Amino acid sequence: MAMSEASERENANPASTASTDTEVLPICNETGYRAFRAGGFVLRRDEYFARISWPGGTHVIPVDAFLRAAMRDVSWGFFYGVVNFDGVFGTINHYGEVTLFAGAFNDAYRNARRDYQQRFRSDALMGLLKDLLGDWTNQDFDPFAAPMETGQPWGRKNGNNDAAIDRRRVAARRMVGLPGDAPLRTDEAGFPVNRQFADVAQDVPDVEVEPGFENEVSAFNLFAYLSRSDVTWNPSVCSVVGDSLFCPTSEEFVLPIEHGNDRCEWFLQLSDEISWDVKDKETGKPRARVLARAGDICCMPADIRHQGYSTKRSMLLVWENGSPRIPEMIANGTAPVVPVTF
Amino acid sequence: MAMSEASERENANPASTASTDTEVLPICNETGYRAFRAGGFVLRRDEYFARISWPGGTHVIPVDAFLRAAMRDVSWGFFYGVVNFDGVFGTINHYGEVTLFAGAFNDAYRNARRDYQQRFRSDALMGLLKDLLGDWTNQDFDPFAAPMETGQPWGRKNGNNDAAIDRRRVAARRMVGLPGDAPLRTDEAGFPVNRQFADVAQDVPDVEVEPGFENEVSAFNLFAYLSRSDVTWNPSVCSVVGDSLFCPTSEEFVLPIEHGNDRCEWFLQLSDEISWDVKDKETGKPRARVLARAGDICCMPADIRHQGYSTKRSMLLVWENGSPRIPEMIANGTAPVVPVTF
Amino acid sequence: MEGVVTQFGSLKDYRKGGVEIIEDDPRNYVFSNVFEVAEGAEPYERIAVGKNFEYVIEAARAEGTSSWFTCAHDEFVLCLDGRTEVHLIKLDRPEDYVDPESEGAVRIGEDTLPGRKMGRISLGRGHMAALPTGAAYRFHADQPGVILFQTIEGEVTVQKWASICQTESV
Amino acid sequence: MEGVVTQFGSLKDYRKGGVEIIEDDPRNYVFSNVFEVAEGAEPYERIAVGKNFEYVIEAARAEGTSSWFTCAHDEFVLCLDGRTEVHLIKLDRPEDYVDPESEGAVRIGEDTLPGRKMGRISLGRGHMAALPTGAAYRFHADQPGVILFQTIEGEVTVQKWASICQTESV
Ligand SMILES: [Fe+3]
Ligand SMILES: [Fe+3]
Repeated sequence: MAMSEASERENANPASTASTDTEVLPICNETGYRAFRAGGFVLRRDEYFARISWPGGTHVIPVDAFLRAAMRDVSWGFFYGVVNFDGVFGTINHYGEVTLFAGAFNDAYRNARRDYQQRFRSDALMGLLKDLLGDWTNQDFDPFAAPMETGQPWGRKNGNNDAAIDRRRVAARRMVGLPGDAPLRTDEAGFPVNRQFADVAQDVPDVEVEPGFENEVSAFNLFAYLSRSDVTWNPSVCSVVGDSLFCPTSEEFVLPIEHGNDRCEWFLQLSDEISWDVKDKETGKPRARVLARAGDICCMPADIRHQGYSTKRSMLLVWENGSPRIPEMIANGTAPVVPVTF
Repeated sequence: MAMSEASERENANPASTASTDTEVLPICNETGYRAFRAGGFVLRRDEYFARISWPGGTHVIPVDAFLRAAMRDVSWGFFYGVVNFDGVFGTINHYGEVTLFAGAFNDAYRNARRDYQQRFRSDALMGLLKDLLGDWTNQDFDPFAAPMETGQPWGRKNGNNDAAIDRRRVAARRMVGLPGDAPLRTDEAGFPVNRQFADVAQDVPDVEVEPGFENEVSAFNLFAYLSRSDVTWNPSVCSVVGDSLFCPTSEEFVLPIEHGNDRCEWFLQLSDEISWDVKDKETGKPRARVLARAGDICCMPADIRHQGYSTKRSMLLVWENGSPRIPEMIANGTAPVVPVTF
Repeated sequence: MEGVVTQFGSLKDYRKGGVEIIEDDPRNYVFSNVFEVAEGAEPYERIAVGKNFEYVIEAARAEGTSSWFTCAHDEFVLCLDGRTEVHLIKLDRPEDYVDPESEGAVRIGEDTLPGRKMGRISLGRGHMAALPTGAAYRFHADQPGVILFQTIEGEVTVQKWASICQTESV
Repeated sequence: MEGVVTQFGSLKDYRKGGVEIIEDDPRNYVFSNVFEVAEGAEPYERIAVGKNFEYVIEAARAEGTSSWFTCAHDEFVLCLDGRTEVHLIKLDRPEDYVDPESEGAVRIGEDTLPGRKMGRISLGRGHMAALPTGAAYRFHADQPGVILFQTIEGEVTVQKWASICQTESV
């Protein structure tokens, strides 16, 4: 559920011949919001809903859910695989290009040939979605926050919250806290301990370093680091072994998307518990429900979509393999659906 | 989308031998909420979610959605047909008895034989759901209100809002405003004009009555009456011709349930507009999307489920046939799926 | 709320929605628009726009003075556009005009009826009036308007579904 | 928030969840619990609990003093229970102990190693330390604890999926 640095780099693919036909449309007098067009898709918001239309179809998503989903899609650089905003609308990452779709992962739309999709250069669509998020997010709403931590997104245009939506996701190159690498989180840096992690120990590892090994001997309190996360459902890289990325995150309420995996994705529950709804990636049919408690580790297969529910804010270690050869394997169908058979 | 007086009467069926095995469980120390049991189903709430379990399965629903759905189910006396709280959980009305189900209208659950259902006497389940609503609704939350009109439902137990959930649905016997029948709505009676209908004319029909015809010659301003509705998605009977019930209602945001029709149900859009998602009743597969603007009239067939979206608070006339012979026809399969063929 | 505008339709200003199909037949939704129906109707032609077993909703164009109607059961009329007067007479012998066991309204071919005046109602937009059992009623509208009947299918009910309802996906 | 309790697991106190099947095979989820795995493990037996191509997450029971390990690439260790000391030595000639092209940790059968002391880290619950390329490392825990390795599959990696993973729906 995290992205690799590699995929971020691949978002800018100057050789791509995919569409760059995106457009910021005028402000609606009644609501104060702009509309946005990407090829045949037009996106509008009103007081309660995002309204999406394309040649032959329309769709409505409550705007709180839409903004939370769009925020992740942007923050993750379109992410691995499929980001279902809901059962109808979403994006597919092709690593440098991205497909915007309606009904592509919905049996009924596909069987009736009512699904619609268009492929864009990632940088073009990313620019449009960032403009959209900036325009559609009012001053009281933080799409990264849990519902008990933010105001409501409803109503007519009412200010902006650029500080919330422009948060930079930190990615460690080797490990958080190493000299020159991603910094620790502190009160001073604007990362207070979250209310739901008030009891998490803030002690630091006892490190004795011999002179000359300051860049090698290093440790940090990962749980304290996660207790200071100011966002939910937004993995960030904390330690790196080759393409093996530990991407822990803090989770509260509902994962704002149904993530359609294109590869195996591992979850190690570090604290508290999350329930996962697992549905078939292609059809959306329920397949399983996973309850993960502290210490549980499991894999999401490559042919499912998943959505998580966490009442108590919890710490989840998302473990990804960011190898650039995996998109090729996915493309030619040789990527495994499950990581281990036994 | 409304209920008949008949079905309300039928909710008390002393001859029923269906289960009355319901139980109010103790208060959870951590959250302050009670749990509730109906046969094999156990329902718990926490800070964010309603958590439902049954032999062989569990399910999670965000508690705002759950309370809004439960409120309609209770207010409508289990209603006509199927009340889907979401794609998994809900109730089926058998008029005197009611089935609580998980997965019964979900292809994947049924095909895997993971669906579960139990049948109760309506009065027993109604009592339990009323207790549940009373316990789970905090003081700031009104499950009948639109999101911009109410506080949030989240968090631990925090007071009650019995005034909101005990609102009595008014049903006219002949017509609103006739002497002795359902009264008009006024400021004094606690029904101010809703903010979203501030521009609706409050004029009254000019009525000249000859002496002796005071009980016959009568008219009222239906639009003004609806502009003073203090609830959303809650039809109430305004005029009656035999079993023909005009059940207008004011709608804002999202219909909190997917209503699975057991008979044809007509919608006349009186003001503004509503988008309807229409899915197959049995499988949940999308079938159509209906956009209804002022003056549009259409029928929801008997084999679908529908959910509506209204940005601007709108006036919808739900037209029902409350004939007691229809449940029989449904039971023996002779009720028509569409009301007119042409 | 500042600047709130509630959109009611009218003969002169309505915007019809419609059924967008994923996998279905638009006919299943019997979708029409009462203003469009009234626009193309003769004055006081009572065209069914909704039907549920024997019960119907009829839409009519109110324009000029109608003939008298009566009915063996209650009916209700809702004004959706314009201003319509309702004149009510308590018939001395309603059974001379309508079978007491019958359903639906009947049109009376006479201009003057034996009975007592019950009253007169002037309906504006959104106003609803009772048309009680045993009364005769007729309408007058100076300007074209739209009224709707809650009643039962009868001899005055015009059904022309194929010409008023949506048959293709929008 | 008043009375908030963050639930971390431990050897002595963990509650395992599981996979509830609608239509699937529980094996697809490779579901285990690291405390349960460590509970049944020999001290410092490095049991794979996650595998993604060549990469693994290994769980180990920290108890007493381990042998020395080294590795031709970075590894990281995360302490999930108890308190574990990490001792680090910069090997004079790491290639004597591990093929520089190889993957995964190797266990060293010697107690005293030629090299310079780099440092010592005492890890509590939730603490993560780097195990840098070219270093030898070993652990000591007075009381049983649980540690986790982010590494690559190698000769020390124990795979016994069938005995640690859920195979039936809960
Ligand atoms: Fe994911
Ligand atoms: Fe309905």
